[in-house]
Amino acid sequence: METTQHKLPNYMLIWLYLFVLTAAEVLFAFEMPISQLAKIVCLLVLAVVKALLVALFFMHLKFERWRLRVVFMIPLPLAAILVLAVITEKLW
Amino acid sequence: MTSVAATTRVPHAHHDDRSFLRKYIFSTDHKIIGIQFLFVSLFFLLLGGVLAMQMRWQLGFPGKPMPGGGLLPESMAAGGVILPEYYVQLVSMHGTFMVFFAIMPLLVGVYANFLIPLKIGAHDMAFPRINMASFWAAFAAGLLMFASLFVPEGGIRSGWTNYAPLSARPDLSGVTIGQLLWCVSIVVLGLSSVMGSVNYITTIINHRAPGMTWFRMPLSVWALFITAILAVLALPVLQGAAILLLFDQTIGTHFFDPAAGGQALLWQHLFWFFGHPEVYILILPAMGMVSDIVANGSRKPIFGYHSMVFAIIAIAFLGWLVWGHHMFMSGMNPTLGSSFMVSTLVIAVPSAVKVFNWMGTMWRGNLRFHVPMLNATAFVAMFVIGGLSGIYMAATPVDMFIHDTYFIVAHLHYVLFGGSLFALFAAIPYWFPKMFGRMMSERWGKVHFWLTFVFYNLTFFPMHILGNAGHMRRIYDPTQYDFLKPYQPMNEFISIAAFLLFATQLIFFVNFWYSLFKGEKAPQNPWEDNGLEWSLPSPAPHGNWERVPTVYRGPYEFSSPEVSDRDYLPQHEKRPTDREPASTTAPSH
Amino acid sequence: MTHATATVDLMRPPFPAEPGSGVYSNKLGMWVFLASDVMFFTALIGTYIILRFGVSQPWAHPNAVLNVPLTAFNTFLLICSSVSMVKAFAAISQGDQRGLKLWLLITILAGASFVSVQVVEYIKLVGHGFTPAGFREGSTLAEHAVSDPVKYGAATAGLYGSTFFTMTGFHGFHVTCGVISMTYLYFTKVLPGKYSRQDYRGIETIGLYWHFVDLVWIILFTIVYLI
Amino acid sequence: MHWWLPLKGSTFAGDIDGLFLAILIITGIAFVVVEAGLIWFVIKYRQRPGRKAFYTHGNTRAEVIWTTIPAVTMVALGLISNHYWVRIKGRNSVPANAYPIAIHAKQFEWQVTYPGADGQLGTPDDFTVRNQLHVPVGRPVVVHLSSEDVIHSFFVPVFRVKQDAVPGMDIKAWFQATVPGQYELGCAELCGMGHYRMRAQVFVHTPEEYDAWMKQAAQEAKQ
Ligand code: HEA
Ligand code: HEA
Ligand code: CUA
Ligand SMILES: [Cu+2]
Repeated sequence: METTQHKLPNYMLIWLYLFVLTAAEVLFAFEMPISQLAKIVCLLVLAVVKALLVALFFMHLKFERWRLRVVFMIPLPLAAILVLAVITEKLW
Repeated sequence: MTSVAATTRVPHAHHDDRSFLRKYIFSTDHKIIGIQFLFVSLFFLLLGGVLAMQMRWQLGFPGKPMPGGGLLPESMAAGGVILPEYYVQLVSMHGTFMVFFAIMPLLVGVYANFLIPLKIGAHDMAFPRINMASFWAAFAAGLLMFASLFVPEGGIRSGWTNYAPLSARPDLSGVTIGQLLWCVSIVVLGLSSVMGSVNYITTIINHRAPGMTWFRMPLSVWALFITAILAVLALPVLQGAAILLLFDQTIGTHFFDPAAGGQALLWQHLFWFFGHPEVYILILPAMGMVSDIVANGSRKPIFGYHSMVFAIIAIAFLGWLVWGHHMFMSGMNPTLGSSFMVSTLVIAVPSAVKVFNWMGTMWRGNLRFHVPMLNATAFVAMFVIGGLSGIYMAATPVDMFIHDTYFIVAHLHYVLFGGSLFALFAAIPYWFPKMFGRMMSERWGKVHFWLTFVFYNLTFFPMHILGNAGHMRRIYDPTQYDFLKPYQPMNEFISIAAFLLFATQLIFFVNFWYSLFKGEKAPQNPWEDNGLEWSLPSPAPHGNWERVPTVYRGPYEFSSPEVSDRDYLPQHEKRPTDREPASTTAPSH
Repeated sequence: MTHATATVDLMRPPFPAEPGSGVYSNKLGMWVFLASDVMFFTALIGTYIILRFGVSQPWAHPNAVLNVPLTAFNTFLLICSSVSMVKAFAAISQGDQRGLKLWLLITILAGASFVSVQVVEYIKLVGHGFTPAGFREGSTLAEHAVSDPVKYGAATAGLYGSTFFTMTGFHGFHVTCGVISMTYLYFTKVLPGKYSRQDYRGIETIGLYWHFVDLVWIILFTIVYLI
Repeated sequence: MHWWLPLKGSTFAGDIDGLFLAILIITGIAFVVVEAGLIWFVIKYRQRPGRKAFYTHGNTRAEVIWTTIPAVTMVALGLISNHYWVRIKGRNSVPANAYPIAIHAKQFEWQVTYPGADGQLGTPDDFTVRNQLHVPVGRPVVVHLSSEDVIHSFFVPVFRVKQDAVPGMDIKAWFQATVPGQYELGCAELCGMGHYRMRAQVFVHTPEEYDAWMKQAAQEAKQ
């Protein structure tokens, strides 16, 4: 196993992405002249992208077996069900 | 190659030279931890029963001084007569102790710990020290909850469900410290449960003996596995909710306080999002162990093993989608109510699969009615009643009438006592020999079973009728209502039956303690069962196996035509036709 | 994709694998715990979303009450600590003890700084009058809120304080736990050189926790400080 | 002491009791099948020397049958129940001509506000009575439930109506009484130590009686 640095993902590059995305978010939140809703959607998308970068590369989910990915994925629909169901409360 | 790695993990399997403290108190041995859980949770079961007796006295004989009530302080029982505030506390603490500190630790704490490694062929849990921490956290939580009975104002007074804003407002409920202790205790208990469940899940995935494939696992292990998944995902939600409730009382947050913009129903959503999976945490392990015992008692393979597994999974999964059925009348969006109704009704389907498969197992069997089998049969019979009464409540229009009446109380005792507790009355004597090396008395076990079965039904069945009359739950004095006055004789009847039921439990108590010290010495395999645990001496030694056995078949090969001299075929017994399993050790490279 | 295959090998290092899943127990256990922690944060974040969605009055503009640039810097710090953590992991997976020591130390320091900045932030906020119960009577914030109830979300300040402090507080608690465990590992395992190219399970496991805490913060920062 | 549901005092009562009966029949069949089967097996297959159990791992056909039958029954039951549910509690279920009454619950009493002569809430002729709910027979009534402090639950067994009163929420529940008489209203949600005595009287009047009572009560309330 004479693997060297380049066989691992380029962590510094991921770091750069994260940095840029965070900066973009902050600028976006305060400087962008768009509607509140559009802003929220964009910010959430950015946040999810960042979270995915961390999960996939830093936590190596991209390289793991499926059975391990499933462990992390099981709670997500449950969380969504809880929040969505309770929110519909307000919509009636 | 496989077992080498496995055996080297516990080098001193049978040379047990640990000090007393290491061996029995700060033990990391899964069996000792299971036994520790057993003693502590039986204590809380008894305590829950004592609280129930006081409730029953008040309900049957409102306004009459309770025998021994004079011993209670005036703030609880004035002149021996239970006060309303004490009654409400009794109900709440009875539910809390029974659910969180008796049944849950009995099923999960005791049997997940004791059975998982023994049944899958592991030396211990994956993380023995975390396992020990899990017990001590549960113990601390129990102490905190117990302590709340003795602080000024006593324990909680808002039901085991702690509906906010009542629970969040000491000025309205009349309890301060007790409520804080409840929250803290539940957070600690959640921690214990998560630590335990992480352990169970990892152990089952990673530490199965060679040949122990997923579909050769006993149903008890399957059920405990799925239960652990439920616990690991549900308890953190309760912890979160309890923390919010704690903050509402202490640091002035307003989560559940409508006066400041909070939402009263939010608590209910969080609680029941945990709460319904919780009730399946309280039944699935029972179902699993009953499956093992019914197959053993019937001397037949379990009927439809695979569908039993899928039914467990289906119940667990659907359990996440039904929490709103506790809130039909809460003012929740009625359209949401409709979807919760349908998902709730659908749970009857996997439950039906389980019930009919148990019956299929007994069909054309050769039934041996040892005490565990008697109780397991009663489990099936009683769980069905509780499950069927669930259907009435799932139908929203009917629930409009019976919600928060004794119909619910009847339902919950049929599933929790008729279900979970009967399963425990089956499991405790069944695995007693493997825990303590002695048998519990069969004769007294039978006496206990029959009396319990009769008094239990006399206590809880009439509650359905009270519910149909509109008798509200959690009321201190039913005779306040004119329409309930005619039912007072029935309340009295229930109370007397309940006292007899409690008295009957003393038989179990004595049998348990007596057998612990004086019981007949247990043979290695008293029930002629196939599970791996019976390949060990009774009691099972520290470290379990010197060398982990290899598994050649499923756990329910009773009356197999392969053997003629006896009607069981252990999982680890190699027959001439059996081949060595392909290595289950994942090659690391 | 040879690139990925080689990486996969690195992700499954040659420690004594457990029978079963092929994922060693510490790592599997940590993942299960993280799944559980997701549900814990679901309770807290879900509560925030539900309450905020439920109010009819305006919610405070985050940058009116909070110090967003400071927290943006803090976010950056936490992301850096995640990178240094993964560098520590990369180092030891190649047997580089010095790299491990260096990067882990950086991680610990960055984590500790994050907590310290958060403590300072809390102190300042409370000083301005922002508390878990809302705007403190007579404080600067309360006065502002009277003059500009929309910008300062005067009517919803109670919920804002409740949710803000609970969510960020519990995140901070997680970070603190992470820092403590890493420090413990640093002195008991890393400095004595107990990890090696053959076995660096502890580092990978604590790393997972640390990245998860970072991940949660990424979400929290967006929904609490920016929206 | 009745062994069955109480008097049917509202238009829902028939539907709900009918549904209850339907479920009783469905679950009754399931109950008999299971319990009788168990008893039969217990007797017939109890251990006898020299007998060996029938070795089988299951039977797919049987399993399909006992999965399908409950599944179909449950879906049907869900659809039927939902039909009634929508009529009773659905978003648009309150009849347009329903007579409004406001009930404010607090530890431990019911404050019932009547619309007065003009039949409308929120006007000066409204008046409030403690722990007495008077309704006219044969006319839909909608109660606007609110709560002062904690959650209470408005429960009139003879009407088969139950609805929580939640602080911070404004919840409507409606019913139409069918039998004149005097009944009881209880609190069905644990609301503190006085929960057990948070009761009120319900009077169902004929229209004439109701008007007469209304005049008199409005008078008394003014004084
Ligand atoms: C072990 C615990 C346990 C279990 C397993 C269940 C199982 C079920 N429960 Fe129960 N429940 C509780 C514990 C449990 N419950 C508790 C503690 C409460 C009260 C909480 C409180 O408020 O304090 C409660 C309350 C409760 C309510 C709320 C009532 C109210 O407050 O108004 C509802 C409503 O739908 C409900 C429904 C069900 C249903 C449909 C099932 C189903 O899973 C049952 C499925 C089983 C069967 C149906 C029987 C077997 C099937 C057959 C024999 C097949 C044939 C059947 C048909 C064709 C119908 N339960
Ligand atoms: C598993 C759970 C469980 C169990 C076993 C019981 C057991 C009993 N329960 Fe209870 N009950 C609940 C769970 C349980 N209950 C819950 C969740 C509620 C709702 C609370 C709420 O509304 O908030 C409730 C509510 C409740 C009420 C409603 C009160 C009200 O609404 O006002 C009543 C009333 O009669 C009651 C009675 C009883 C009785 C008479 C018993 C009897 O069966 C008790 C008999 C005695 C025992 C079972 C103890 C036996 C002890 C041993 C066997 C130990 C031996 C020890 C050693 C060997 C060391 N219970
Ligand atoms: Cu009001 Cu109970
Ligand atoms: Cu439920």
